[in-house]
Amino acid sequence: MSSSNLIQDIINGLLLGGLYALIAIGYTMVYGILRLINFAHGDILMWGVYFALYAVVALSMPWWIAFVIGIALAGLLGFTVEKVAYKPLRSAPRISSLITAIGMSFFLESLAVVVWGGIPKSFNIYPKFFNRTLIFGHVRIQMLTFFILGVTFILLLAVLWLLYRTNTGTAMRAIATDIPTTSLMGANVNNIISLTFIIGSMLAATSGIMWAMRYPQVQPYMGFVPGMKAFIAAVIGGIGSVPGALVGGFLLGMTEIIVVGLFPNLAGYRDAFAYVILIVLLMFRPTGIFRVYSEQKV
Amino acid sequence: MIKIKGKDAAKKEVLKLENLTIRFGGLTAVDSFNGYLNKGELIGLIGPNGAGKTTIFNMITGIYKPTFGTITFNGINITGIKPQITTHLGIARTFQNIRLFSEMSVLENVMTAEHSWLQNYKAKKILHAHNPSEFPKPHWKPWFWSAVLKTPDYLKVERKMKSYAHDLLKEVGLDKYAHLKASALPYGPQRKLEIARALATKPSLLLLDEPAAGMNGQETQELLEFIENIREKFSLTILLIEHDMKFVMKICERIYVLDYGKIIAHGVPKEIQSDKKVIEAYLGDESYV
Amino acid sequence: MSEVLLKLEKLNVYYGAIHAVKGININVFKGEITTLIGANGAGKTSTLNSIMGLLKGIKGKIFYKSRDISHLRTDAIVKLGISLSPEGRRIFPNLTVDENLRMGAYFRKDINGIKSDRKWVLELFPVLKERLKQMGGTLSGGEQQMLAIGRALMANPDILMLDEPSLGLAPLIVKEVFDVIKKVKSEGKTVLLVEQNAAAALSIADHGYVLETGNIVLEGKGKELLANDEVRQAYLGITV
Amino acid sequence: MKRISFKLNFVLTTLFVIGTGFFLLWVSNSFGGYWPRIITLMGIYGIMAVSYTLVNGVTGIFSLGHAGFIAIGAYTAALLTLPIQQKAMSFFIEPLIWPLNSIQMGFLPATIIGGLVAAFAAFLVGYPSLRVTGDYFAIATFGFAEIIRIVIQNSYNITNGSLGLKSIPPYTTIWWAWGWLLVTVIVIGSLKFSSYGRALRAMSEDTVAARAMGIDVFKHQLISFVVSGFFAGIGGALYAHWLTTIDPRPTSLGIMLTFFVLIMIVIGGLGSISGAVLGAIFFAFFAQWLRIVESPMNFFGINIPGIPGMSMLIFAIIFILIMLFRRKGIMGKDELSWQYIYNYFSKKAGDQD
Amino acid sequence: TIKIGVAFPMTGNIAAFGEMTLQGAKIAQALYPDVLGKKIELIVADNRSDKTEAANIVSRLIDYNHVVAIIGEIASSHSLAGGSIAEKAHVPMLSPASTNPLVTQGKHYVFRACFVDPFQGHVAAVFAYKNLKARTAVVLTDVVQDYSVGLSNFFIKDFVAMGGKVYREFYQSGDQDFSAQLTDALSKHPDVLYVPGYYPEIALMARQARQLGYTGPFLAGDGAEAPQLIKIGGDAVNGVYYTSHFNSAHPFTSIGKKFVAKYEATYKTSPSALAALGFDSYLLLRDAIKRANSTDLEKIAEALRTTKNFEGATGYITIDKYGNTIKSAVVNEVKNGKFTYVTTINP
Ligand SMILES: Nc1ncnc2c1ncn2[C@@H]1O[C@H](COP(=O)(O)OP(=O)(O)OP(=O)(O)O)[C@@H](O)[C@H]1O
Ligand SMILES: Nc1ncnc2c1ncn2[C@@H]1O[C@H](COP(=O)(O)OP(=O)(O)OP(=O)(O)O)[C@@H](O)[C@H]1O
Ligand SMILES: [Mg+2]
Ligand SMILES: [Mg+2]
Repeated sequence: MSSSNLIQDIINGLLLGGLYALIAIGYTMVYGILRLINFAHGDILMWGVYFALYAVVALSMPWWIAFVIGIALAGLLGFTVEKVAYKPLRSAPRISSLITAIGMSFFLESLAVVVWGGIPKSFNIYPKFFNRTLIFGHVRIQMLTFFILGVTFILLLAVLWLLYRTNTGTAMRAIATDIPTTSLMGANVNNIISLTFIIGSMLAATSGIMWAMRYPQVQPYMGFVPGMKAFIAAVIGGIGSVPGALVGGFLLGMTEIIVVGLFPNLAGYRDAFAYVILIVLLMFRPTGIFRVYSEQKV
Repeated sequence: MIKIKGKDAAKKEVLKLENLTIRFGGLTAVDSFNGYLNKGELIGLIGPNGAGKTTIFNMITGIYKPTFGTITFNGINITGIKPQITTHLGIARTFQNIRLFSEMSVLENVMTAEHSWLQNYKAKKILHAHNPSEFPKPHWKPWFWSAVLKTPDYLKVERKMKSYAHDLLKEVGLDKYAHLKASALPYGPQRKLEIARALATKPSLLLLDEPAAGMNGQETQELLEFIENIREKFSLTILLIEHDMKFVMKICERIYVLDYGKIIAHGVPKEIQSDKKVIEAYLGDESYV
Repeated sequence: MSEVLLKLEKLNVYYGAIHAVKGININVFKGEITTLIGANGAGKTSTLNSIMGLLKGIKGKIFYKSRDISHLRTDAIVKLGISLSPEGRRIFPNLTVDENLRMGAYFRKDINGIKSDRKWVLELFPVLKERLKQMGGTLSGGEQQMLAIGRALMANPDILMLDEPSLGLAPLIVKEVFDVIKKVKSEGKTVLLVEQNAAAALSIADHGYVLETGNIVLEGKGKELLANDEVRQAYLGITV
Repeated sequence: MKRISFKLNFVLTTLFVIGTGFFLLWVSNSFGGYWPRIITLMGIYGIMAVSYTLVNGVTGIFSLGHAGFIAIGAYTAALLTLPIQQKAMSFFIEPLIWPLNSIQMGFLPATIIGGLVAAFAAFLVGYPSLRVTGDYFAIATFGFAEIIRIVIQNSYNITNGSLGLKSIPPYTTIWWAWGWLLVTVIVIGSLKFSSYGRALRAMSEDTVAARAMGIDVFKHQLISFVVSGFFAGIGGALYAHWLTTIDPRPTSLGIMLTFFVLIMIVIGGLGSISGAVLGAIFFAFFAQWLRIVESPMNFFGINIPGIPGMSMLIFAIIFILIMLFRRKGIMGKDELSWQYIYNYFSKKAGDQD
Repeated sequence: TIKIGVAFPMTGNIAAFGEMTLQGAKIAQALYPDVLGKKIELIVADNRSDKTEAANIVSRLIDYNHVVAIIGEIASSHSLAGGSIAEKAHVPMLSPASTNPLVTQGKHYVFRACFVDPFQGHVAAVFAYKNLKARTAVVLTDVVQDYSVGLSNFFIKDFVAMGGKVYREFYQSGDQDFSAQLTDALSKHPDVLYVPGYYPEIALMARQARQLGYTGPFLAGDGAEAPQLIKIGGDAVNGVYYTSHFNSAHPFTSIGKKFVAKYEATYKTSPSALAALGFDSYLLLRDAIKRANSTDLEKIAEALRTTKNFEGATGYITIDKYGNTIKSAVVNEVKNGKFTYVTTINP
C-alpha cells in the first residue's frame, strides 16, 4: 500500500471517526447521566433527519432553517420519549428502562415505517458546497470533513463546558449516582433530566444530519448502526466521559477504515477487528480509556 | 466449646502484620503498620476518620493488595491472597456500611456463607503445603455436578448447611426472622445478621468494622454481651474497629491507635485513655460519650 | 415561647404494608434545637424524609411557617429553607469534595454568601480542605460524614435537619459536630436532630421527642428527658 | 400461610408435565402446521430464554453475547446432520473441509455436540470478558458475539460463509423442542436452587460481600456463563433444524436475536426460570397474533387496508406498557411454583373477606 | 374467491423490495382480477425482513389462510426458509426475484419468475468484456449477501475464462463507508468496477468513488435497480450499468406495454424490474390455475412446471422441470438520471 493511500485512509478515518464521535457525544450525555443505555438514541437521530427532510421537501424551507427545525423537533421528541417512557421507570431496576428503550426503538422505527414508508429517501437538501473536494496530490478531502470535525469539536467543548463549568452540569453528574439526594440539594431533578434528554436528542439530530450529508439516504432503520457504534464508542471511552466518547469514536472510525486499508482482503473482518481492539483495550483498561467514576470503596 | 486460655495459647500468634503499607496515588493510607493478635484475644483498632483502619481490614482480607509489607495468618504468609481464599483459611469480616444480600432471606444469607464449605480446595491446598502433617492432602470433588444432579452426597451437605444455619440464627436470636428478606430487618438485627453470616464461614479470626455504629446506649450494651458471647462459643480471635469509646474500653484487651496510617499508641485501654497523643489526635479532652 | 416553625400533624408513613410512623405530632420551635431519639427502626429517618418530601406513602400534614408543605416537591421544600443531611451520608461519589459542597448551595444565588459559607465549612472540617479535589467516593466513612454535614450547611438553611450526624465519627469530631450544631443555633437558626447518641443529643437540645415503633412515647425539655429514668435505661444504657 | 409439601409438589409437577405433554399431542394432531410450528418455536425460545436468564438474571451479569452461542450451536449441529451430498452441493464457493464433509450423524448427538461446542466457546469468551464488569462486560460480550458471527460469515470452507447452510433436515419437532426445554428447566432450576445458585444470586447483589463469604466470583460467573452457553447452543441446534436454513446475517443470528431473548426474559421477570418460559411463549405468541392488525379490516363498514409496520408498532407499545405497569415483568424474581399459585389465590380469597 | 398468498418483506431493512414487487402484483390483479370465474384475492403477509418470520408466514398463509399458491419470497435466504415449508405442504410457491440457484434445488413446489445468478453473472461478464471492452475488473463483493457472493463468483469465473483480470474487494451491506476499499481498488486502475450488491451501497459507493476521482463505468446486478439509486447517488451513478430483467422504457411484449401504462397511471412513476417481476409472478400463477382448470395444489404445480413461452412483462417465460426460468436478460445504464436500455442478452 502506498503512503498516499495511507494518508487518504487516515483522512477517511477522521471523517468516519468524527461522525462516530459526534453521535457518541450525544449518546454519552444521556448514558453517562442516567445510566440508561438509550437504544432509542439512533432512532431519535433518524427522526431528526426525517424532520429536516420534511421541512425542505414538503414545507420548502431553506436547508439551514430545516436543519434547525429538525434538531429542535428531535429535542422535543426526546423530551416526550423521556416523559412517557423513561420517567415512570426512574426508580425501577436499570434493566427495565433498558428494555423500554429497546421497545421505544422498535416503536420509533415502526412508526417511521408507517409514517414515512420503508423505502429509503434521498437526503440531497444541503448545498453542493459540502460535497466539493479539495485535491492535494493523490489525497482528496471533502469539505464535509472539515465541517464535521469542526462541529464535533465545537459541540464537544460546549458539552464539556456545560457539564464541568456550570451548576446545572454538576447537578447532571450528581444525578448520575443519586437522584433523591440531588433533589435534596434543591435541584429540580425532573427539569434537569428533561434538559439532558433534550440536549442529547438535539445532539443526536445534529449528528444524524451530518451522517445523512455524508451518506445521503434516509430510511427508518438508519439509526441502528450509528446508535450501536455510539454505544460502543461511549463504553470504550469510559462511561460518562465526554472526551472519552470523542476518543472512542475516533478510535472506532479510524480502526474500521485503516484495517480495511491495510488488509483489503480482510474487509469482511473489518468489524471483527474493531471488536478485537475494543476487547483488548478493555482487558487493559477495564473501565474504558477515561475513568470517570470508580466503584465505591469498600 | 471451650475458650482457650493459658500461657501456651497466649503465645500462639494468629495474625501478624509487618511493615504493612499501602498507597493510593500520592496518599499513603497505611504506613508501616506493625501489629499482632494472639489466639483468643479481642483487640481494638481506633483512630481518627481516614486514619486507615478499614484499609487495614481490606488488606488482611485481600480486597486490597498492600504496596509493601507482609501479613501472616497462623504462620502462613497471606499477603495479597484473594478474599475468597482468606475466608476459607479462616478470616471473616463485617463491613462498615452493612453489606447484606438484601434481596435474599435471612436464612439464605447465612447459607450463602456456608457455600464456602464446598469451595475450599485451594485453601486446603495452601494449608497442606504449609503443614502436611497437620493438614492432609485435599481431594478435589466435583461439587458443582453433585449440586446440579442433587447427589446424596450433596444433599447431605445441604441439609447440614441448613441445620447449621438455623442453629446459628438461633444462637444470635434471629431465628424468628429466618424467612424474611434481609432488607426488611431493622438496623440492629441487620448488624447481627452480618456477624452471623461471617460466623457461618467458620472463621477463627473475626474482623468487625464499627459494629456499634448507629446503635444507642442500650443496644450497644447488648451488642457488647453478644460479642463476648460468640467469642467464647466459637473460640474466636477478634479485631474490631469502633468509634464508641465506652464500648472499646470495656471490651478490648489491647488497643492500637492509628493516625495518618501510623501507629501512635498501643496498649491496654487504661494506657490509651490517658495517652496524650491519643487525646490530642482522637479523643479530645471532654468527650460526649 | 417562640414561634412554631415546623409542625407535623398526625404524620403517618407507610412502606407498602408496613406502618412505620403512626400519626405523630411534632413541633419545632424557631431558634431551638429539637431532637428525636429512639431505638433502631423507630421511625426517625422516616419522619425526616417525609418532611423533605422524599417518601410516597405519607398521610398527615406538615406545616412550615404555617404553610402546608406536604405536597411539595423536594427541591421546592429545600428552597423554602429546609435542608437535610441524610442518613447514610449519601454524598456524590463521582463528584469531588469541592463539587459536593457546591451542590449543597445549588439553588443559592448569593455568590458571596456561598463563598463565605464554604470557607466556614472548610474551617470546621480541615480534613475536607486537604481533600478538595478527591472524589467523594474514595473518602473514608467519617470523612464522608463530615462532607455530608458540610454540604447541608452550604444550603444556609433556616432549619437544619441532621440524621445521625455523629455516626462513624471519631470522638474528637463528634464534639466538633455538636459544637457546630450549637453554633448554628447561636446564629438564630433552627435545628432538628436525630441521634443515636441520645445523651449528647439531649444535653444540647432544647426540646426532645422519644419515638418508639412509630409512636411518640415521651416528649419534653432536653434536660428533663436526660434525667428521666426510662430514657436513661432504654436509650442511654445506664442501669438505674 | 400453608406450605405445600415436597411430595405434593412433586406429584403436582409430574401431573403438570404429563398434562402439558397431552396438550402438545393434541395441538400437533388437531391443527395444521402453523400453530404447532409456533409452539415449537416457543419451546426453542424458551430454551434460549432460560439459559439467558441464568446469566443476566440469576448471576446478574449483563451479557449481550447470547446470539453468538446460539449461532455456534446452530452451525455445529447443522453441519453434523446435513446429508453428505447436500453439503457437496451447497458449498460451491469453497468445498467443505475434512472431516466435516464426510460426517453425518443423528439429531440427538449433533445437538449435544452443538451444545458442547457452544459451551466451550462460552468459556473462551467468558474467561477474558469476565475481568470487566457492568456495561463494559456487555460490550465485550457483544463484541465477541459479533466476532463469532463475522468469522462464520467469512469461513467459506467451514460454514459456507454468507451463503449459509440450506436444506438442513427439519428434525425439530414439538417433542424435541419441549423435551429439551424440560431438560433445560430441570438443570438450570436445579442449579438455581442449590448452594451454587445461592452463591450466584448473592454475587448478583454484592460481589464484594460475596467474595468476603469465600465465593470465587470469577469462577462462579464463568460456570454460569458456560452452562448458559451450553443450553444456548442446544437452542441454536434446535432452531437450525426448525428453520432448515441458517446464515450469519446480522438480522438472523445477530444482536437482534439477543434483543429478542432479552425482551423475553425481562418481560417474564429477570432471573425467574418460569418467567423466562412465559416470556418466550408471550413473545412468540404476540409476534404472530398481532399480524391480524396488519390484515385489511372492515370496521363498521369502513375498509381499513392493512398497514405494514402496525404489528411491530403495537408490539412495541404493548411491551413498553408492560414495563411501565409491571416493571418487574410477569413473574418478578419469583418462580411459578405451586406454592406461588396457592399463595396467590389464598391472598385473593383473603382480600375478598 | 381464490386465495393467493403474498409473502414479502413489508417492514425491516429490505421493505423497499417488498413494496415495489407488491405494487407490480397489484397492477396485475387490477388488470386480471379473476380466474376460473372466481375473484383472486391476494393475502399479504409481512416477513419483517426476518428469516424466522419468513418461514412462519408461509406456514401461516398455508394453514391459517388456506391459500392455493404463494408468491414469494424476495430475498433468496427468505425463499429458502419459506420454501421448505411450502415444499412440505405441497403448496406451489413462486418467487418473483430470488436468483440464488439453491432456492429451487431439490424442490418440486418451488418456482421462480426470474433467471438465476449463474446466468446473470455470465451476462455481466460477457457485457463487461465484449461491450465495455474491459480487461481489468475490480469485483466488490458484499460478503453478507449470498446473492452478491454468488454473482461475484459466477462473474469472475466467466470473465477470467474470457481472458480478463480480476481484483477483489469486500464490503458488507449496511456499511456506509467504502473509502478504504475504493482507495485500494482504484490504485489497480480498473476498467470497470463490478458491484453485484444492492442499490443503497452501490449509490453510496458510486458517490465515494467519484469523490476519489474514478470516472469509469460501474457494472452491477439487478439489485441495483431502484429509483433510490439515482436519488441517493445523484450524478455519481451516471455510468452505472446493470443486468436486469426489464426496462420500463423498452418493454419486450405487448403485455409489458400494458403493464407499464397501467403502472405509470397508478403510481405516477415508471415501474422497476421488481414490479415487473411481481406482475409476472401473479400472471404466471393465474395462467397455471387456468391451465390446471382447478385449484388442486398438485395440478397447479404441474401446470407451472410446464409453462412454455408465456408472455409476461419481462419477456417470454419458460419454466423448466427444476422450477427455474429460462428467459433473456437486459442490460440497462443510468444516463442523465434515467434508466436507459442498452442491450438484451439471450440465454
Ligand atoms: N480506593 C481508594 N482510593 C483512594 N483513596 C482511598 C481509597 N480507599 C481509602 N482511601 C483513603 O485512605 C484513607 C484511609 O481510609 P479508611 O477507610 O481506611 O479510613 P478509616 O480509618 O476506616 O476511617 P473511618 O473511621 O472514617 O472509617 C482515607 O483518607 C481514604 O480517603
Ligand atoms: N424503604 C423501606 N421499605 C420498607 N420498610 C422500611 C423502609 N424504610 C424503613 N422501613 C421500615 O420502617 C421502620 C422505620 O424506619 P426508620 O428508618 O424511619 O427508623 P429509624 O428510627 O430512622 O431507625 P435507625 O435508627 O435504624 O435509623 C422500620 O421498621 C424499617 O424497617
Ligand atoms: Mg472505616
Ligand atoms: Mg434512621
